[in-house]
Amino acid sequence: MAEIHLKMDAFEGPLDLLLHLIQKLELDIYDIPVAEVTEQYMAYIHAMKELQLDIASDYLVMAATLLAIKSKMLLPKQELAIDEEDEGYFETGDDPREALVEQLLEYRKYKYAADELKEREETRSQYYTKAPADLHEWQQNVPLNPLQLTTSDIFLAFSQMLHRKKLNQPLQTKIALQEVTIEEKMADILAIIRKKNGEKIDFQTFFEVATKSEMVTTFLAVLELMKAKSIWIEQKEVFGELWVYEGAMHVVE
Amino acid sequence: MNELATIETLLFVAGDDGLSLKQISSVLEITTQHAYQLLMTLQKEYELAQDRGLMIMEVGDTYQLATKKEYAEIIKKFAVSPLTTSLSQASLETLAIIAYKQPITRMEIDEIRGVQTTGALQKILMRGLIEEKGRVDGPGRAILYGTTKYFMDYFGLKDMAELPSIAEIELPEEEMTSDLFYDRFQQLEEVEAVDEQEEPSDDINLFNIEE
Amino acid sequence: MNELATIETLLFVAGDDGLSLKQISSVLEITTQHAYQLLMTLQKEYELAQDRGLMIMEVGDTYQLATKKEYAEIIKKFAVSPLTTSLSQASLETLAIIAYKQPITRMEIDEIRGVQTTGALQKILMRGLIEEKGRVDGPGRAILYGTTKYFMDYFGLKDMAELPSIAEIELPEEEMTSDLFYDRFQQLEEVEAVDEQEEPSDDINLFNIEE
Repeated sequence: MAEIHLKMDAFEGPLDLLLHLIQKLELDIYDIPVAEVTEQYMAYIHAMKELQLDIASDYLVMAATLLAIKSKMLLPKQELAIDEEDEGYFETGDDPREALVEQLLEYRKYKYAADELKEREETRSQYYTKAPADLHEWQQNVPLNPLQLTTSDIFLAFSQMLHRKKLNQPLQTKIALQEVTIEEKMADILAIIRKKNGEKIDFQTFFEVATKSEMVTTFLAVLELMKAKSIWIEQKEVFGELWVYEGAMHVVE
Repeated sequence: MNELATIETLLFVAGDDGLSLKQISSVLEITTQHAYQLLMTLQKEYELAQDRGLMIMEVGDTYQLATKKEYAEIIKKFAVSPLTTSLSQASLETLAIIAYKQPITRMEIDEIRGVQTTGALQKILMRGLIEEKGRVDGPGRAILYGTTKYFMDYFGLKDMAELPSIAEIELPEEEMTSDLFYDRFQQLEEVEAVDEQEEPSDDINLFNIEE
Repeated sequence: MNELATIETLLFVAGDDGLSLKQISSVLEITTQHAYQLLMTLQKEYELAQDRGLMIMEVGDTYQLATKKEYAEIIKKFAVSPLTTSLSQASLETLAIIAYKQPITRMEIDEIRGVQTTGALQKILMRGLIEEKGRVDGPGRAILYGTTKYFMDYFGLKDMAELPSIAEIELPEEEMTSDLFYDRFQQLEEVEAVDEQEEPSDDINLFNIEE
């Protein structure tokens, strides 16, 4: 099932899906009932799963975020220093939803702008233009204007070209670097662990990878999985073996 | 030789490269003000003449000849519009973000959209709607993207200030989005229904409803 | 909608391909006789109107829009105007490579620039800055390019050695790439180091390593 590669093309990503849910449920974007939205969001993800769609990792990351916010909101509030001017539940900085709401509002702006562009695209396509005429014939031996170019322009062009080439090179290594994203790595690691049916795995096994960048990615993926409480790691003694287990994090030492 | 006719021929020759006031003034050896006046006179003539199908369109700081809108239908019967392959939602969103936030890196775009943008970015780069505008100083030296002149032509913009203000939509605009979401949802449900009927289990490639 | 204007737009869109009477009659759903009459009316209108620079030209059994003969001189002027013919970055780079590495083939230029060069080469040939300097011996017999006497005169050079030296900025290929990997490595470590400082322990938002 994991092999099926298909995006949830109906939505442009988790933010789009969330906006849709907020709209559908007629919720206040500034005061999102996280429990409700999370439930709906997960229901949607499950529905996609039933359809055997490979759910893009971005959607899973958002699911984790929603769950994290939800659990934070369930925690008993410590002595809240409620600002008198602040009418909200919490001090603004304390609302675990704040970052998400901001992200949604920001994304919604560009979604609106994209709609505007779409309209303009349609309007513009009503006007037909023509390609420039071929003036080649006329352009034999066009002299340069005095001072249009100097030898420094020639030198500069050469050095700029070298510079550009140098900059373009990392682009290639960069693509290689992006071959494995943290999200993909997280999925890989989880898949390996799940196959073990609860048995522990040597931490090292994940690091038998080709490149340093992939190693870094793997390490970050492990950290993310711990953060998401999908795995936990045990080390019995200092410098001892690290063992990876599936499930919520226990004491890591 | 007539000045208006001259401008017409130059517009015709320049095609969708467009013609700037500076070019007109240098070729005709007149001031840019005069060039502008002539251009406006010609524009008005086109507009008023019933038996003319052409018009003058302003894109960026250049002018180009185009067919009048009311002839779009009939031309469509004959020619394929160069702009027929309309952009996907992902491409439009990416373009919108770049248009407002340029210069901007791919990572910043991803952050706003909440998804990876690589494919869409490549597409609009290939179509010449955006271009590299240098690199970020500092580690990584990520590529900065910005819109091109063709972007303005593609969306029929005289200048970038013509883009709608997005500051205003900080406030919820329910009606605006609701239709769209509803449409989207409808589409989805339709597709899902189709999927259930036609695709028993593994091949599920029906989801590209937008392309 | 006006029949003459329609024909004008169709001619405009058809461009150099031209438009046949049959095409006009089928798009407008009229007889070919009627199409012919309309075309002749339009032709006459163009001819008589002083402030029109366009005309209808018959080529084989098709008709196409063209500029009137009396405007040929001004178009020529436009064609060679510095605003129309300014040298692009690609042209400048190509010229620079030829200046420093002559005699050189187009393939070699492409290799150095890392992109195809065809159009740019044409442009600087047309400006008289470079010329063919014979052919490579052996299969393919590729053309070798070099700078012209006009190039020397224009830049006031007695000798090509008078060009600013590129010895210092030019590194051998391997050195350049290894340098590059080193840069990447450094970047990566820098990012890690920064992150380690700024993020004490639990927040693990290290996702930005790529930028």
